[in-house]
Amino acid sequence: MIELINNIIGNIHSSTPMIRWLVYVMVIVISSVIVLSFALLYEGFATYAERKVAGDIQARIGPNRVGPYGLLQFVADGVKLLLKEDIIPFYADKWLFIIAPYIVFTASFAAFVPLSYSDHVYVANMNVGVLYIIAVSSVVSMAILMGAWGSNNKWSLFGGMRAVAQIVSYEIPIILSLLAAIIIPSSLDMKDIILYQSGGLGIFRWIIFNNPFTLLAFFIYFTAAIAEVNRTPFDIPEAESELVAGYHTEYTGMRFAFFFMAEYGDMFIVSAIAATLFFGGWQIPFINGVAMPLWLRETLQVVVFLTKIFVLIYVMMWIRWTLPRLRVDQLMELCWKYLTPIAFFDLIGASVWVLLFNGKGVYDILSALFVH
Amino acid sequence: MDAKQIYQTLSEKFTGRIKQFQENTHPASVVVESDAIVDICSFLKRETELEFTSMISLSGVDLKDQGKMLVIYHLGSIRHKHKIALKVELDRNNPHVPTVEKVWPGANWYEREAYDLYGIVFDNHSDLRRILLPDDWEGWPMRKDYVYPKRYHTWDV
Amino acid sequence: MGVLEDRLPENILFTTVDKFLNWSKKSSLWYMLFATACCGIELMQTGASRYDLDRFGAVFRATPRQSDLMIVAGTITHKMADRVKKLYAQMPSPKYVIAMGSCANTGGPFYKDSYAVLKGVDRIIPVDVYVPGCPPKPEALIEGIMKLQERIMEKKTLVKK
Amino acid sequence: MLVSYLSISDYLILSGLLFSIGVFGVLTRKNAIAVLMGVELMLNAANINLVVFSRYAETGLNGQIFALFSIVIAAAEVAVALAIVIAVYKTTKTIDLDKEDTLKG
Amino acid sequence: MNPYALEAAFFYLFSAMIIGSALLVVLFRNIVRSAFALFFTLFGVAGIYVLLGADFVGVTQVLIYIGGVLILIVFGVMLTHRSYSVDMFNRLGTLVMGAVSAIVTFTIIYYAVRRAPWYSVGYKPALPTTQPIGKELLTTYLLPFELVSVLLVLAMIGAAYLIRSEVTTARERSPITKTGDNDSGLTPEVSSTGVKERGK
Amino acid sequence: MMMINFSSAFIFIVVGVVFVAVTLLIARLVRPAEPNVVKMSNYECGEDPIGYSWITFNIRFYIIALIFVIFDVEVVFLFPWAVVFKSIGWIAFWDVLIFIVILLFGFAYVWNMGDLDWIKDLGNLKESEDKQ
Amino acid sequence: MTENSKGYFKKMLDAVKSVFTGLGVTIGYGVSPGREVTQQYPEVKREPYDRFRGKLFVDINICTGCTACARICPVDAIVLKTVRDENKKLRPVVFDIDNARCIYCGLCVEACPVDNCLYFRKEYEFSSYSKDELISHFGLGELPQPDKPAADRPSPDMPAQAGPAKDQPVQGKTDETRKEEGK
Amino acid sequence: MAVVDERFMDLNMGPQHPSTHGVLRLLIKTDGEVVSRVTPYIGYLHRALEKIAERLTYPQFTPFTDRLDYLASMNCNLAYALTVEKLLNIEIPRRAQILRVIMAELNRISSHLIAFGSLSSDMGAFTPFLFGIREREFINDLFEMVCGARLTYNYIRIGGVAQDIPDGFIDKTKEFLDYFPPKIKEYNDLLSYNAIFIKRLANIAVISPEDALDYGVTGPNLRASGIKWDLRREEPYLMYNELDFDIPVGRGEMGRVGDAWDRYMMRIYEMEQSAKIVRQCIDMFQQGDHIAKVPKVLKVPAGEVYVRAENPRGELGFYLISDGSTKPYRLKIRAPSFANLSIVPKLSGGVMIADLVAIIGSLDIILPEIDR
Ligand code: SF4
Ligand code: SF4
Ligand code: SF4
Repeated sequence: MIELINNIIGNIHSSTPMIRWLVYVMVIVISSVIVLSFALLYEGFATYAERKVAGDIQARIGPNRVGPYGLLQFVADGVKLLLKEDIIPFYADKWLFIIAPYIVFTASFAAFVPLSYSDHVYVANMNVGVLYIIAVSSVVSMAILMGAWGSNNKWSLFGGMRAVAQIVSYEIPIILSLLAAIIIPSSLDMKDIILYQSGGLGIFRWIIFNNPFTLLAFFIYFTAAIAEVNRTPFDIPEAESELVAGYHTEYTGMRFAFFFMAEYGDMFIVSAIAATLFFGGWQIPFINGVAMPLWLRETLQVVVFLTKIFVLIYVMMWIRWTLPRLRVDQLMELCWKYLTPIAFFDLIGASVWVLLFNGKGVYDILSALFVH
Repeated sequence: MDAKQIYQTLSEKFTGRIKQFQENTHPASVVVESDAIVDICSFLKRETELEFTSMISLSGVDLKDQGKMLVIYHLGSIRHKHKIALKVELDRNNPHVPTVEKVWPGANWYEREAYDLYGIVFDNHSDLRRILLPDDWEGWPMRKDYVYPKRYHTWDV
Repeated sequence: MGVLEDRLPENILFTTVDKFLNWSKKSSLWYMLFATACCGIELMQTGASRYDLDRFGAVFRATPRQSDLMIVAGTITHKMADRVKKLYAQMPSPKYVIAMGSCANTGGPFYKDSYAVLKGVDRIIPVDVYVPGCPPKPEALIEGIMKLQERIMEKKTLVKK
Repeated sequence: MLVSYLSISDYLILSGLLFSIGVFGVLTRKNAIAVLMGVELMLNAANINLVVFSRYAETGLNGQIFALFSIVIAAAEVAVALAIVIAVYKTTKTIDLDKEDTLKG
Repeated sequence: MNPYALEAAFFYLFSAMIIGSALLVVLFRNIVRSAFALFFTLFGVAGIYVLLGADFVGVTQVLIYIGGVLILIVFGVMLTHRSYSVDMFNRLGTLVMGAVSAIVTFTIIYYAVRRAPWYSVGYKPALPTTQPIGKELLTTYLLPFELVSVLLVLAMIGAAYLIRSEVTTARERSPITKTGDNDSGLTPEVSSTGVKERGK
Repeated sequence: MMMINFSSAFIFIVVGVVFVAVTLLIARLVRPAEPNVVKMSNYECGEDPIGYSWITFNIRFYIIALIFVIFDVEVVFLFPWAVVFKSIGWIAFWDVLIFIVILLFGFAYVWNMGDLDWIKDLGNLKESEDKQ
Repeated sequence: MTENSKGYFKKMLDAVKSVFTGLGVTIGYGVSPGREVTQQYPEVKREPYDRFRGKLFVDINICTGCTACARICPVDAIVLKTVRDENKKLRPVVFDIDNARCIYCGLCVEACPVDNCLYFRKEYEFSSYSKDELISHFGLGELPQPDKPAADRPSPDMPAQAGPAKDQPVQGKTDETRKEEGK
Repeated sequence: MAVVDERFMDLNMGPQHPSTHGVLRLLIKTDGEVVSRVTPYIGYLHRALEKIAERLTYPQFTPFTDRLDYLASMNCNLAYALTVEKLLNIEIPRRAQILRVIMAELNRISSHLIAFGSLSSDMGAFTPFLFGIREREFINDLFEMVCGARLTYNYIRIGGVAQDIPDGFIDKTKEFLDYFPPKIKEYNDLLSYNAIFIKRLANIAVISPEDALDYGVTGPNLRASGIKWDLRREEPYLMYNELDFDIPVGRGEMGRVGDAWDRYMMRIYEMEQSAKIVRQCIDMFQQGDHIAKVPKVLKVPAGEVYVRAENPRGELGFYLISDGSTKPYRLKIRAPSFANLSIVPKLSGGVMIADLVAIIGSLDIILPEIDR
């Protein structure tokens, strides 16, 4: 869609630059609004899904009264939060307290930019896409610290400190495991990475199947990503049984909602990175090569991409409702003493593989073997 | 060892400081002098034949009609499986008894509770504060002549 | 006071809006994780698999800042009463209170002979719904919550009172 | 042909302004960490210069790479400087530069 | 309205952000707030980098400066923060001195910039920079590249050494000697029995 | 094109901020506001907070952040490497191997010195354990 | 801090294994949710068992006014006022049960000498907006009204009407009576 | 200017805190994450039960024992009944004894289920908690069938039990006994042997046998420390001496003897044993009265007794002084949790906040019993 409008801009190339730029800005604004509505819808739906999944796993039902199948639950929650009184504690640092939700939400939202939803549906093709996402989401830790410090509440401060320590620590294994994947397509551009994974029935050239090291890298990435978004078993920053509600203990109503939405937004982002880098992004399994009309292909691609993401999110929820949580020192230990060294060696291994087999994956090698 | 023997051991060791032996209670109880309680307790705990390793319970009792207060220590031994109760009689108007916290650390809270509810003061206690009731509560509620308060803070009781 | 709160004139549009707002309030009653005594166990059971309060969109929050509903489940002693008051105060409006069980209603078992128990939470905070029982069955609690929902629907949010 | 509204000097002035603010912070602050923040401002001003040159002058990417190295050095500097500050704080309970001779010397 | 106008607009926007927040950094009395104001300065600088076509540097700025160095600073502030030490500035004299020297510095820079004969190569199209930077790093700048590693390791070791002596646990200061153990690294084969016999 | 891409990022940021602001504005219109002293006080499980929460904080968090920053800087340098790695080949591999090995030396050092542990004086603990 | 490298990997493997065991349990529920556990309350109501102690009811017509129930009640939830009618029989003029105070212990039911006079119903959903509504009034009032079914006749203003009786009213347990009992 | 030691933070945990199991308040002196001292404040649920006992008659007090440890009301009823019966010196019919044992053991299971569940939710795993409650509902149903209440049973009375069991109770109990053991396996898979869970609990807050005795710790907590002490064996009441059951003792399976994991596991093992006992009791059933003849106005002979029984949480003792009237002169309740909690300050120097939660959870305290 965005590509489509890009085409239109191409067509009006002859028109004055001013109009071109106006149109271009308009396009981005519109697409950002579309992405925003999608993100909000997704975030709302994710909270509903979370409760449903929890319901399934816990042998109960979950929301089913509010609207059909409880589907309107998140609407009700959202509107209610809108109607809640807004409390800024008297002894809080008001500015920091107020700014924090802005940054948290915006950072999580801005990370949506370089995502590539299908061949032509994307907002922008950044050639530092992956790095951009990592950088933007690292801002979140700063914002959390602001909110936590600003609240002047001990639980918040604990939660904030823990959150920051956790988020920054786990960034290292995340980056390292992503690097193990990035050296294969040799690009940071999400679209390039996805295009690299085409072929092989739309499955076998996924980077995760490229070599054993990328497989391991995915598991490291996923573990660290769960920690990055503060979910069980790494939810110590908002550990209900220890820290009440963690860094957003003092936040009410809408301000709290932004923290909440950002959390689900981040889940989407980390899953999207995983889907892009390891699972072939919008590559449609099996029927990728089949000829079909453009619109159908695009739709399918979007659907496939989102499906991959939602499966990963489901796994995150599944894990959340299964495992107990780690203690803060164990969390650090896991990160620094297990994930980081392993990720380092994994990276070295992956690069050796790339050099030995000239960047070919297991599938390529095997098919080459069998063909000859 | 049954209670009788324990009583005999005790009265040999602490002649004159053991006041009375009550066999009809269950477990049998030995009434002792209040200032001897720490010695007796540590003896009971240390002595290998007795080995009262744990203090099961400590209760205060208000004998209003006799103008007395009682502190009752229920002791038990895991190894020998015997039990005994020690009783200390106190002056109701000025109940004082040394703490046995040093013997059984678990006594700490029991003594605080007895203090809280009966106003029995345990001398040398490390942290004698109210435990169950709020700090600004008035009176010793478990005493028989306690009058219920009418108002607390801003509301009616 | 919110700028629009209780300001709008009564007409079809605004009453519908109000209805919608009330609907959202009633459909998303997040209750505070606050249980003192035996009734708290039944409160837990209500939230658990068999009765599943989540069906009504009611989930628990640990902090009063994010809760709408305080279910006073259990005995409130004088020592606790100040804290209850404080917790209630720290909840953002609109907020509701359900007194669950005899203790919260009137002091229940401790009405007569206890010096330490508050004789009904309504002495310190306003109560919307009283749920009798000692402890009330989870069904009874759910019924109480549904009663509260009915009451929320009758209220006015933006329309002039 | 469109003419850029911005010239290299605009960027340089921005960096100069940032630099002078940094100077002000370094000179006036009593708190060691606040001084450090002033230094960070100055470093950032310098980095802007580097990147500007790589854009406007015939230096290729060298400016950017220098900026990268400068960021690295800043990170190392902050890490060590803060460690010193904290170590001093833990022993003297103050990081007030007026009272603290160890930090001055 | 043209791309350059857009660039100019962004430039002024980011400049305003940088200068405004930098002023806050040096003027806030509350050092925690200063540290948080630095966030916006650094962010603005990252914006400027991107504007100048240095996308990799810009992103690095965000990642390292905001996501790393700034957090370090904030932690440092929190570690040395005393709730009652509010007065952060020197006496008025110093303040005036500082202001004067800042203004003098700026004036010098300003005139230097204005006077200098910038023979600009003009506006170069911005190209992806990550690959070239990588190539450069591994060829021309190989030695500095390796030195970076050495430098960082040294910095890490040094900093860790400096504060290590300060790390004590609460147990040393704890009024209560404790009997329990808390498992940290010392676990005697905790999970070696991981999934052994269930129940009884 | 690059600037265009980043300007879209910028527009996203603006839209995000505007969205938050607008939502809060709408909320301000409809939400009640009944502040009182107790409500504005800080939550601490129903008690009055004791002391100040803005106190100096534990140094362990600083060490974590410190090590992180160093690693962060290092891995950022790996990104340009990663994208040219395949084209340069073995030389790039050895270059970076040295780079990483130096880093790992530092890492081994901090690990060995116990900077990665949360609680460090395990010495006493060991003794007490041996005694039992 | 030298880790035994074998232990290092073994620990990791065991941890991963146990985590997957746990995940196996939950995915079992995840794919086939045991939803039948949940009773969808307002629609599905499980009938309480026969002995369920719900709301208290009095068949006031067969109540002898013996006050046994009021005396045994540990919380004084029953307020009972009786007068002697013309046949010298005790007549419960006021019989209020405060459901907000009752602890549903069943002592009164057991104490009642008349079969099926005081009994628990299986009713438990009677929450209300006001505490007064939770008091059920069963008293017969001053005038005999034998034609009306008395069981759950609402008579909210009954206590007010129950003016001074001819005979000395036998009151539900008060502090004084309590003292007598306990000596 | 008050100079405080700023290295330490005073933190209130509770009275309203998700993991203090009611209204316990812990004042924590902490240095960041590490706790240096914990001071429990109790009494927020002090309901003056001992005073109430002095103002009510003996039978009237039975319902109040329900409120003592409401998770094990039957056991509390039982201990109280045993106490009064000891003074009354009456013989309890055999059928009543069997019924009492069945109820006591069923209630032990349901109480341990809550212990299991709340510890798991303290550790951040919410699902096992709901599973525990799900099984508990089954027992609640059984109890509702017998006595008409789900939590406050008032079933075991002085002289016997209130009513004979209704038809169908035996079948339903058998059904439960078949249903339950597989669930224990599920708990073990899900939680007990989970590596994270073990890591959180093993070697945490080790109670040495000496400490346990010094502080009067009883019940599963004492047994976890390696002392085989169960009043059902040591001072058999009812017909426990005829029954065949094991007394699990802490063996330090995952760490040291008497650590939190051992304490947790005691409950799992005891649930199995209780199920075994119930099964035996059902086989032993015989016809007979359900209650001995007890006079309507109960006058208890003057005397003093201390009677104790093994409650799910340890030794529940009633010290009763009777002056021969219808009301107790003094009834002292020796609550197991009171002693169990008093060891917390000793256990928690130098642990982390998250461990504190584990300690409280693994001790399985219950507040109404502590505060009375
Ligand atoms: S009402 Fe009954 S069940 Fe509820 S808390 Fe009070 S005594 Fe317990
Ligand atoms: S059930 Fe119990 S509390 Fe209720 S009225 Fe009867 S005796 Fe009183
Ligand atoms: S005990 Fe029965 S008969 Fe007697 S007054 Fe009560 S209800 Fe009536």
